[in-house]
Amino acid sequence: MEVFVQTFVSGILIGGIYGLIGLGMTLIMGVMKIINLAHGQLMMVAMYITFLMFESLHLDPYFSLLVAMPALFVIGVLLQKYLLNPLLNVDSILPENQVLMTVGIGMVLTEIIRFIFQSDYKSVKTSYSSSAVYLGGISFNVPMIVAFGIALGLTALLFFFLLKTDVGKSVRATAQNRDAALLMGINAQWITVLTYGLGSAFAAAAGSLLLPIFYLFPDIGGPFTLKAFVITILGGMGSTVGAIVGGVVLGVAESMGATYLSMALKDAVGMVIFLLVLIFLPGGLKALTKV
Amino acid sequence: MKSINWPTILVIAVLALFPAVVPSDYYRHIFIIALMWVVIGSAWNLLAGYTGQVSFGHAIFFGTGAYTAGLCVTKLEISAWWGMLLGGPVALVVGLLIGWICFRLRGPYFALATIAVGEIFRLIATVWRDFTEGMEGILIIQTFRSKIPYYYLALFLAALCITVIYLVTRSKWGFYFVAIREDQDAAESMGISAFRYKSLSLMISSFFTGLAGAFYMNYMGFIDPQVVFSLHYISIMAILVGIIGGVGTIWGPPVGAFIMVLLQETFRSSFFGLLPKWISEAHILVFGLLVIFVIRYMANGIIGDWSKIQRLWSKDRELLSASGRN
Amino acid sequence: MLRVERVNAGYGDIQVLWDVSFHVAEREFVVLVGANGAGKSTIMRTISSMIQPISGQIWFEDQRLDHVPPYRITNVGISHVPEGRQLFPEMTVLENLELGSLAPRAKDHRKETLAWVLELFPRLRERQKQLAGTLSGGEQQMCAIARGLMSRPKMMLFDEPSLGLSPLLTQEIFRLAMKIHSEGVTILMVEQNVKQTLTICDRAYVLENGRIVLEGKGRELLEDEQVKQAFLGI
Amino acid sequence: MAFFETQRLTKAFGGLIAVSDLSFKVEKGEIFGLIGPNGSGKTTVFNLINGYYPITSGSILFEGAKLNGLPTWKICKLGIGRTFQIVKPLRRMTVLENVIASAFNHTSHMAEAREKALEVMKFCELDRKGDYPAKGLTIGDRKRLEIARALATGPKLLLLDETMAGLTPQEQLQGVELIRKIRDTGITIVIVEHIMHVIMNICDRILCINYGQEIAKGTPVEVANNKAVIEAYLGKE
Repeated sequence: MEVFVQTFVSGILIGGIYGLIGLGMTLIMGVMKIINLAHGQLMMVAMYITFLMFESLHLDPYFSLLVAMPALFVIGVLLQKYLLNPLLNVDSILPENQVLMTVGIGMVLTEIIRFIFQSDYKSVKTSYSSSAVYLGGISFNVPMIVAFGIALGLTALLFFFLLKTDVGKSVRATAQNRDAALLMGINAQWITVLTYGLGSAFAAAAGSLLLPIFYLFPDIGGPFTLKAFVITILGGMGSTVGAIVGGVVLGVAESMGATYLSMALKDAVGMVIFLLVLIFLPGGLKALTKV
Repeated sequence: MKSINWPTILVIAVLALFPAVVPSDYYRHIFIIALMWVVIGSAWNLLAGYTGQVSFGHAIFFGTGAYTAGLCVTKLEISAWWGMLLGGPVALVVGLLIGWICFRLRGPYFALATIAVGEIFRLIATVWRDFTEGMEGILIIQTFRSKIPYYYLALFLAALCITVIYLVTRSKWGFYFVAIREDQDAAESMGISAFRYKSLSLMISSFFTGLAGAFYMNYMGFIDPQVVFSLHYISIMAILVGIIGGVGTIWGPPVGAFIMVLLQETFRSSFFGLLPKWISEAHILVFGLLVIFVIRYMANGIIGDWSKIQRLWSKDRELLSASGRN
Repeated sequence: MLRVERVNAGYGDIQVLWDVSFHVAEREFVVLVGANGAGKSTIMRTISSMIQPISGQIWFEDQRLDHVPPYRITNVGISHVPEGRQLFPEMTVLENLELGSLAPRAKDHRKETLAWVLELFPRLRERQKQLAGTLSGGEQQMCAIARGLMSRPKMMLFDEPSLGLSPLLTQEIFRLAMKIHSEGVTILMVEQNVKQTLTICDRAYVLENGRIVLEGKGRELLEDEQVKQAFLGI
Repeated sequence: MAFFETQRLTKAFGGLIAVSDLSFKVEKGEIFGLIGPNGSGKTTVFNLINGYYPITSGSILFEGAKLNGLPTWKICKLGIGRTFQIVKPLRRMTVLENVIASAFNHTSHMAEAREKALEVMKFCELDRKGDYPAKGLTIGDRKRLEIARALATGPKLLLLDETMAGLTPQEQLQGVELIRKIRDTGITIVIVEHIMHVIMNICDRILCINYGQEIAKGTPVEVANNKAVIEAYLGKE
């Protein structure tokens, strides 16, 4: 029983960070109707920025959020503006060419990082990296708790933005009905640019938060891109609340898989759930709660 | 095939004579790999370019074919060459099953599902040690020392694959595939069962990809799940070969395959040793940049946008008004 | 106030409008009638810049509208209530209305406008917190009109506001349109409900195959044989 | 047994009832008009007949066989062809290729399909445009292509959805002629149309619906003089 609770708790904690990755992806999917196959790679870039800040300035990874998020926001904005948006006017045989473009972007990001930092594993050792607090026999890893807390805070901020500000409402409006949004005086093109920037910044936040827990290497992006859309499909595409639920579900599922199946099959658990949801529940887990 | 197609004959002649003219095993190896990619790229293109179903999971079929050949040795204790007979059909059956699951989904959702299935295959092949030997992979002893038999086998496979796909695209099936790609609803109302014909397209596609996988096992003598079931080295490479050459064309993927493999080799060898060593690390970077460039400026690939490229060379636009559809 | 001059427009490689010219004076109520596919909605979409005309000019007051990006149109003072309502289904009625007042010239007056609009549409006041997608057809149309009003337009474009509504609701919608008109808003409306709209409008244009074939006072057109023929084929 | 029949056909999208309790019969060889104001549910009826939407309740019978639940392509194979109001040309195929793809409905031989396609294209006066890519056609030719493609599947019943919308008067006349010609080959036609002088001219019988319900049925003259129809079209005063 104790093992179960322990597994469950660490699943939830990591799920909170996964939720951030999912939120970024959901925003992009909702507004642009594409899957962003560079999502994990953007996160990876943020991790390297955080790593660099730590190595050169000894900046704590959690403070590096303040650098990594804006940096990735800018990168995202540029990518959307100069590489993704222009494709809207291109007539190509495969309608998925924006998605294929994100594949190319992901490759380039990974390789540039490999060029600069080489393929070696890196990690950030902070004073609290392996410290834990105990509560009734269950251990809580400190960096995970801090990360979970920051993730919650950022999520709350995002919700405030989306629900209470005009720009945030415009983002939602554009996702729901692009034409009508234009008629309301919303510059939909600009909203897509902003959204990709925001989505990247959220991926960046997740990256910085994960750094004290994970090893870092250039190819870490790919698996996280997969996780990102597992989360979004689980949560029902374009649903922000769903992304958080999806993140937590994936976190718990992985953690359970690692404990009760094997470490190596941990990723397959996510994939299998993902496939089942994709096929049998096209609306995501959200469809279960809808009457 | 009424008129004699001189360029095609020329290409076949050059490729047939190549090992005789170029005595280097190194170059023969590069060409063998390129020919193998001709098969995979063309097979992917039948499903994606002609039928409109973008697969991110062709490694499933490649890996299945490769492991079929490998398991012939480790489990059945027969020659891996039996894999050349079994690899295609086994991959085809796998394709049928995957189609049955994934064709309920359209467009990007289909693409997503294929990534997921691909990853599941890779993980299973990694974890199920008793059956696949896991990460250690399967090692066999190659039959031939010389590259020449492999070369001609690869050339034969590439020619077979292109011919079959050429014939398919000019038959009822081909028309149905393109109709589904252009508008699935219209196709259904024309009496076309989208599900059935997508499955047929996937079956042909997975058959040839599996064949290529079986060839790879025989030629390389070693496989492991991280390579043959790889999302990046196989599935995405297949996509790159297709889109760089040009989807929905017969000659796009072959051209794409040679460009990709030659480019890869050029960089990997630091321009054959002419440039500093660090260049060799840039080959995937160059792929990525190339993809971005092609999607941005040549949405239909090198063959699909051939007329556009020609126009850049000669300003004589009027001569080239007819677009290069083949 | 609005002048459309020799506009040719269409979608992609298909031309829908041929040399369309008409005008709407300030405080006028003008109706465009015509069969399905005649190009009525295309005119509306061209005015609100959702489509760029192939040639021709559109003037609003002293400003050229063609080639102004669509998201600037509300700020000019034109509000387009599109065909099929086009609400934001997963947002509340209130949020839908707020999004109507994003343009800088409307933003500062959001509170007052909202009060005014909710007074005009008491039904929406009751449903403020409800998601727009869950409203009935009539309520959705009201919400769309109310959202259009939130930008404090000088001119409103109504595209088939009676689409799919029962006769009773249709009458309600027309009554509202007249009320809005009486508050000083210029109106250009596309409608299939010919009799009713021709009775309430000042002037009307008849559109056939993307060309304007007839123009006149509403009442006069109502008696016109050509109009009857266009709609009933007798 | 009627050639084609719907019995108490009903379709609900969520709470919205788009087609309600609609019953009508079409006799072999006639041109049957389905009219009604915008948004009255005509296209939905077509989408129900050719299996694009599942039926909520009621049934559809074609030559005595129930169509309920069959997939679209099977309904086409049974002999019901349709055109779309928003035309769906297979854009990157030529006109000829479009029609050939359709003509494969009853044959697997290239030569036969090609012959059938050429014949249909000649019938629809598209024969000189065979090599044009479908995406470059004018609206008039697109509508013709839509009809040619439906005809090439060899239908017994043809559903035409607003094939005249957006055409010039000249093109409309040609369209009317084409529809008559199709009927003369023995194909039964159900047509949805907004342009009244067209529908009044060519239909044998007309069904007028509004809010998905029948409001009048009869010959063109009867329907045109029906008070409910005039009200539905012109509104009440």
